[in-house]
Amino acid sequence: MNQANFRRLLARNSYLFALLLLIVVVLINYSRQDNLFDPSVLNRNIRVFLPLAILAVGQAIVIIGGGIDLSVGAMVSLCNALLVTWITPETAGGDILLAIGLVALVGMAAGLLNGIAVAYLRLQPIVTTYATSFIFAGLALTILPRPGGQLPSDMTGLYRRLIEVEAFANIPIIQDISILREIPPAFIVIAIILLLWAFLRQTRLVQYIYASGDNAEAAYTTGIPVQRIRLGTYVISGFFAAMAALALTMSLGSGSPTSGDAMTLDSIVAVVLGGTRLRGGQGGIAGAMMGVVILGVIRNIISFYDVPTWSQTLVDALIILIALAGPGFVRYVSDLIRRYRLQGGRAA
Amino acid sequence: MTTAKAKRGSFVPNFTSRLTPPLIALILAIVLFLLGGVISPGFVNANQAINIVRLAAFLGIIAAGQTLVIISGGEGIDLSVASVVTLGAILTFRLTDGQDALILPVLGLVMLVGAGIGLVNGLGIVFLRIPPLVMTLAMAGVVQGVILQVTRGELEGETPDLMRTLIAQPLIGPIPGVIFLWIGLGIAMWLLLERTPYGKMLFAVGINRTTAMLSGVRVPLVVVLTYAMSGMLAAFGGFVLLGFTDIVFLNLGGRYLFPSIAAVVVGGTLLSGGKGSYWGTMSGALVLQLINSLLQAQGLPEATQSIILGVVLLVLISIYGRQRAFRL
Amino acid sequence: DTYTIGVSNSFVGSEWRTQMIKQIEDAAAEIEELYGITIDLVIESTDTDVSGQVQQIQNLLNRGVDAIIVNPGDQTGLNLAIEEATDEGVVVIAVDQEIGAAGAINVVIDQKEWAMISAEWLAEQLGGEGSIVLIEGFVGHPANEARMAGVEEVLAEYPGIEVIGRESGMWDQATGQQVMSDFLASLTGIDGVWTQDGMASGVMTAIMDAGLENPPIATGEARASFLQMWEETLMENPDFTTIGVVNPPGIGASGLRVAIELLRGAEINEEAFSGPFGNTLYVPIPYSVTNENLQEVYDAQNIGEAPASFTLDGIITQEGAIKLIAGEELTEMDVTPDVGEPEVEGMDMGTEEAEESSGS
Amino acid sequence: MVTLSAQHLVKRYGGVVALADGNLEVQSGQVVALIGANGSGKSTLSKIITGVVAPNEGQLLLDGQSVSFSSPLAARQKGITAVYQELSLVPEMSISENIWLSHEPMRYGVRLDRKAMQKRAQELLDLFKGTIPASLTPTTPVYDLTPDERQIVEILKAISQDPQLVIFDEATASLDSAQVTRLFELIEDWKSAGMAIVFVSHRMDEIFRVADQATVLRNGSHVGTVDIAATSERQLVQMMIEGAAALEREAREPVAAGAPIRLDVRDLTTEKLRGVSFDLRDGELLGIGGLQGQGQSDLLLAIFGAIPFQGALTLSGRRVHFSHPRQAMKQDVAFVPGDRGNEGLLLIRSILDNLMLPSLREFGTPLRMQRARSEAGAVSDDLSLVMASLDAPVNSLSGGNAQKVVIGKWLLRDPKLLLLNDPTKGVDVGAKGEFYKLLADLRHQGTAILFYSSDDEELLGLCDRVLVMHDGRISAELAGENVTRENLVAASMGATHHDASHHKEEPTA
Ligand SMILES: Nc1ncnc2c1ncn2[C@@H]1O[C@H](COP(=O)(O)OP(=O)(O)OP(=O)(O)O)[C@@H](O)[C@H]1O
Ligand SMILES: Nc1ncnc2c1ncn2[C@@H]1O[C@H](COP(=O)(O)OP(=O)(O)OP(=O)(O)O)[C@@H](O)[C@H]1O
Ligand SMILES: [Mg+2]
Ligand SMILES: [Mg+2]
Repeated sequence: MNQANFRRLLARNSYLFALLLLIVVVLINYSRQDNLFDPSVLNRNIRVFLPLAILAVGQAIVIIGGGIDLSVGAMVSLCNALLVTWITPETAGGDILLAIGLVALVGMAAGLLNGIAVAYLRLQPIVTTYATSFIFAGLALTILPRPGGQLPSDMTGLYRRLIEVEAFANIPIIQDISILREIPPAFIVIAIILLLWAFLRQTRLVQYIYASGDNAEAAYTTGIPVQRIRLGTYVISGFFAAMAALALTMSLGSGSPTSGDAMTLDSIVAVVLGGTRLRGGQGGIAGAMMGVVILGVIRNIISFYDVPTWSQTLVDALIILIALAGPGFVRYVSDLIRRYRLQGGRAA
Repeated sequence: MTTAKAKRGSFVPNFTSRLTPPLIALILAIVLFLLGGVISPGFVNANQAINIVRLAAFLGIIAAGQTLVIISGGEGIDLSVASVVTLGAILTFRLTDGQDALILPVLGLVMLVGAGIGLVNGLGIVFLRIPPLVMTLAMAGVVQGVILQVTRGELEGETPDLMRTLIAQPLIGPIPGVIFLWIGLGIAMWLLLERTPYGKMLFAVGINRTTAMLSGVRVPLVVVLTYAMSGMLAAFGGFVLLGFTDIVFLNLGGRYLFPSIAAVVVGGTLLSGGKGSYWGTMSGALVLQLINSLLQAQGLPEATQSIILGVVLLVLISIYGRQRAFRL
Repeated sequence: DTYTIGVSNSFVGSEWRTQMIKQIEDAAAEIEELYGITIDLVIESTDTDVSGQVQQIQNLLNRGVDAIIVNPGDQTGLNLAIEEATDEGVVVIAVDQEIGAAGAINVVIDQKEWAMISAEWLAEQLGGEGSIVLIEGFVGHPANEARMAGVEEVLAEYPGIEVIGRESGMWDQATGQQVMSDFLASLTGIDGVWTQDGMASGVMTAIMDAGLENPPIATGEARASFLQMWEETLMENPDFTTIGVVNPPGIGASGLRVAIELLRGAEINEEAFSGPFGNTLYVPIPYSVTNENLQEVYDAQNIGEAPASFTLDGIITQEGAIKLIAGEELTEMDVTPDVGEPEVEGMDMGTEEAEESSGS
Repeated sequence: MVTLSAQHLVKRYGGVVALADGNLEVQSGQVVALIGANGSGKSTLSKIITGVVAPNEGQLLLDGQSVSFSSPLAARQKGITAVYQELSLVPEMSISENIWLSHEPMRYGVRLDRKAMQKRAQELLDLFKGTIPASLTPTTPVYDLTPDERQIVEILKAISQDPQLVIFDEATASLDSAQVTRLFELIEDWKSAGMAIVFVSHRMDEIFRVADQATVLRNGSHVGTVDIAATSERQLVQMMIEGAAALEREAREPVAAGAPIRLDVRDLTTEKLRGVSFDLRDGELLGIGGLQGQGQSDLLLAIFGAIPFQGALTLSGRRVHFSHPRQAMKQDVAFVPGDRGNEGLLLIRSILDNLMLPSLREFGTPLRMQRARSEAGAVSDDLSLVMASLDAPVNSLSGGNAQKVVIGKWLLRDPKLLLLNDPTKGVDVGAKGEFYKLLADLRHQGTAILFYSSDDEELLGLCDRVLVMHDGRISAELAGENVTRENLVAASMGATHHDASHHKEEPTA
């Protein structure tokens, strides 16, 4: 395959490698874990992946728009702290929604701060969001000095229990496919995000995010309000961080002032694994979500393949490294072959 | 010829008349120090000054390789420094096993190992086109994994006494050796960046790789070499840090990861590459250390310190870290 | 009989944790021999966050383990996952840190009591008078909070002691060293330092580097590297004094022993439970090292040759586990410094005090 | 009907006055050429009109009403668009996405109407049918396009929303003559449809072909506006350049008889080249012509070792196969790229650093800065480089002076074979004249020069021998009296000239 075609194929389907990789790791996992596709096991897995998956969506959007957000983890911590402070086991339904709405606003406000600093004060995204992460982490610690809090059990139950689709129970083929009868709620969230994205992808807003990330100068001279778009991507990221915090809080049922800190770098790795380049203007959120699942499944593999205790960290890192290197390796080899052919069999 | 001569003189005024970011950082460091004296009397004294420079020296030394990598551009960043610092210290600890005579040979070996890790980073980034951020992040995991695999958490060994004497303890007057070491490294880095072909090529590569290639620079070589050097300097940083802590632990370098990047940026080196200096990084390390010490001396709660640090960093980078405007 | 025991550890960047894992492995081998059973250890040990540890626990569940030994990385975040396990009849033992998950059993030392021992010692050394600084671990971390509560409780009884500085040393030696350096440079007249764990080595290094005429008295730790430094310092300066209270990594192995007894059908005496959530079995704090017994401990455990990262340990015997479950008082004989090792003479157990404070 | 009038516009960048007194008037159905030397302020004036740059003083009148555009979008909404000198395309997006960027047709007001976008993009592409490859479709991503194709997309983008006023800022710089001709036909159409057009170019012939009026800037100030029909080329040049530097050209000279062959190329093949063979003697200035993108750049890059190739290169009698420019440089080969900003210069580094870059190793370790400084000083004197000091950053230089640095950095190495890739693109008349003199000097010193130019006039005026390339092959070799405009154009279109049998016909392995 020549390079131009290869590049085009990748550009059109940036997540191609991620998809391939996802299938491979899932198969490897499945070969040792027969119950992997049981609805309840699937549910357990996917509900653990969901918070990071949501976070990675926001990260992907910022990265596509030409930025990067190192504060997402601290935002999750902050929103998690707020959620367990505002919602107690006694909180009533309406107040819960209000609290969630407020937390979404807090996330967006945090994103707004990042956005203003990056887009309007024109600060370098990496250091800016690194700096703001201290602010958010400090706020989280102020609000929730020590781990604690508890969500109402129907709220956590909502997140944890499979959704039984009664209507499907009698339809001949569907009733045999257990996963269609019993759907993990996290699946529905992912489906909604993907559908929403499929719609948004066709709007100007998202078109402009890609253009701004690809070539900001060109986008600006073409009449795109690049600064507003940039700002928007950070606000979106803040919103997704709040939603990730919601998922995390519902998943854990409680809060901790550092709950999201470790998610920042994971979210970036997931985005890259999903085929989005860090320079912006390309990629997508489906890939980022696949990246999250890949990272999670690697952990399963380590567990089910009985990797010796002292090798677990190494194996984990090596698999991730190999996964990251995959597309580059294929490209490198195809380049070599092309060079080799071109030089009439002489090595380059 | 005469014109060229006439122009030569303009170098010096050019250098000082403009307030370059490293200079701003240095002035800021001094102002912060004096401010410390105003806020908490007793903060300004020779002892404290030496202490702060000494603590900054460790960060500064660890950030040396980071400076090179960031200058090399292409989103260059090295997140593996922390793990390599730890590895460097563990290797020194284990291999010297307290013997002064082994310090130099082991240092050589440690730096070689660091260079090897950096080399792999460089190769992955250049030939497999893995973005530096994730390549070095994954490498950090691999190094950490190797440490665990090999040591199984049992860190045997001992620090040679000579290392503590030469690095952490007062060497000449009240000034500890690490400060001299840092100054020496500063001079070496200046020479490397400004007075060697490699340095000039590094800037060229950082600004524009096509131009560099078409001017005969072997871009992949320069980039790979830079990451190798970063690994080597990080391992050296681990060695020096061991002279300070005396013993090793699995998370020794962890706390230097993001500060090593922050020091570079606060020192005015562009994250986009092609522009920067090590003396900027040195000033940056001083500034960060001072902020840290100042906040500490106030006895503020952790959460407040964190918020203040974030705000101060934001203010700092907005002084000169700004990017070009679209509309001129 | 075969028991599959899962272990979940979410932090590997610490020697304490690696020693904990190793002791579990050794103890498993010993128990196998003792009872003629087979123990399948499934250890999950990588650096990860709460979600990652939830996944670890779920994977252990999916593999059908009989019991899970977990060192919780979060005080409340694992509760739902753990309750899911206990609902399925899996025995869950939380070690090192107390959690409130329904059905889980905590096998821990009393962290508050642990801190009180050294705080009390420091206060007495100072004669109840003077200025001290506190260097704590991660602010907000439950173990740290429990310890600081203990310190505050002790200090409340010594109005003559003034806290002139309090800072986090991030539970890491280099930060501890740096914080102490900063304190020494910016505060005058520090008479004492209360610190804990790995930070103690850093604090001691910082104090020695400062070369003060009247160095402050500082609490220490019970790790080989610290004891080595301590011994060397004593040779030059016989007046030097400090204290190291053992915080045993072998708590994981103790937890394993309890788990095996429960799997073999032992019934817990509800009276044995105490702690904030009423589900804690306190393992006695093994002992403290002071100038008095330093040499003894040093020789008995061959500290001179031990890896710097080796932490003095204390693991309950299988006998001890049975007693613990039955709510009987443990004696010195029930705690060993290492799996399969004989007891060290001079081990001064704080059993009674531990029981007292935990009973409240 | 629309009338735009710019009055006394001023733009300062710090101490630099980019535009001192910008005046321009244009109305529907009129083509006004905006001309001036490099750095005279043409692009600045254009960008103020389109809202990209904020003026410091002066005013814009649209149909007599004072307007001020706060962003390019605001100008667009008033029907003012431009083809910018630095293209404003988004590489990862397709041709149609680029064309419609910021005024996408929508369905139900929220969704992009991709069908309509592609259909209308195809209609626009058809305007240039025959001058661009048929393989270009609306879905082709822009990163796959050659410079001329990008330029055309940029033009289509500017006219896609039926503007009232379009500014073409050197929009023909990357186009070949067929494409220029097509553009001019289109401009005639647009003009008669009532569009107002501002046309910026350094090519005199184009101005005389297309413009009705010419507005001349010098040093940022308006010098005058004249009717093209009543003005001669010479008069225009005089207005542009103080002291009326003549548009002199070195006479063509044949290469000295018996000069040794410096470079012999046999069956050079790359992705774009399909077996190219020729030779080049010391002291010869060999031109390469043809339409854009026929493999000229590949030829130069391959010889220089910057791209992989297949075939036989003989340099001064020795077989060579460079796999990196460094190897070529060691054999005294030099390469001057066409795109100086992206390929030739380190914009934020000093002039000295730029000049030193290819010769770093000659100055040893540690670098002997004194020697470097004096050698660089000598070269900049030879080139009469206008600069503040050797330590000034290159981006403080005007276009012509910056181009001198690109050449100067190779003069430090005394090249024996000089490869030039369209080096005068966007260089003004005065600077071009100096550049031609420099080439003459070099060839008199015996340097062999391979010179690709997209400007036919230049080749005809300078070269004794011209290789015309078409579709990766040499379609004709013109020499002596055969070097005529007719032959050049014919060969560019692919007609094989009788002289063209020079290269071997055997197929490549
Ligand atoms: N980007 C820039 N930043 C700062 N100063 C600049 C910049 N570009 C140009 N200048 C300065 O503006 C001045 C005017 O430049 P201009 O291009 O008009 O010179 P010029 O004499 O026309 O050159 P040429 O002979 O190449 O046409 C020059 O002194 C140049 O150094
Ligand atoms: N962003 C900038 N900062 C500083 N100086 C600038 C900037 N842009 C342009 N200049 C300077 O302003 C002057 C006018 O530049 P402009 O680009 O308008 O010239 P031009 O007539 O379009 O030249 P050319 O024919 O080379 O395109 C030049 O001296 C240029 O170097
Ligand atoms: Mg000019
Ligand atoms: Mg221009």
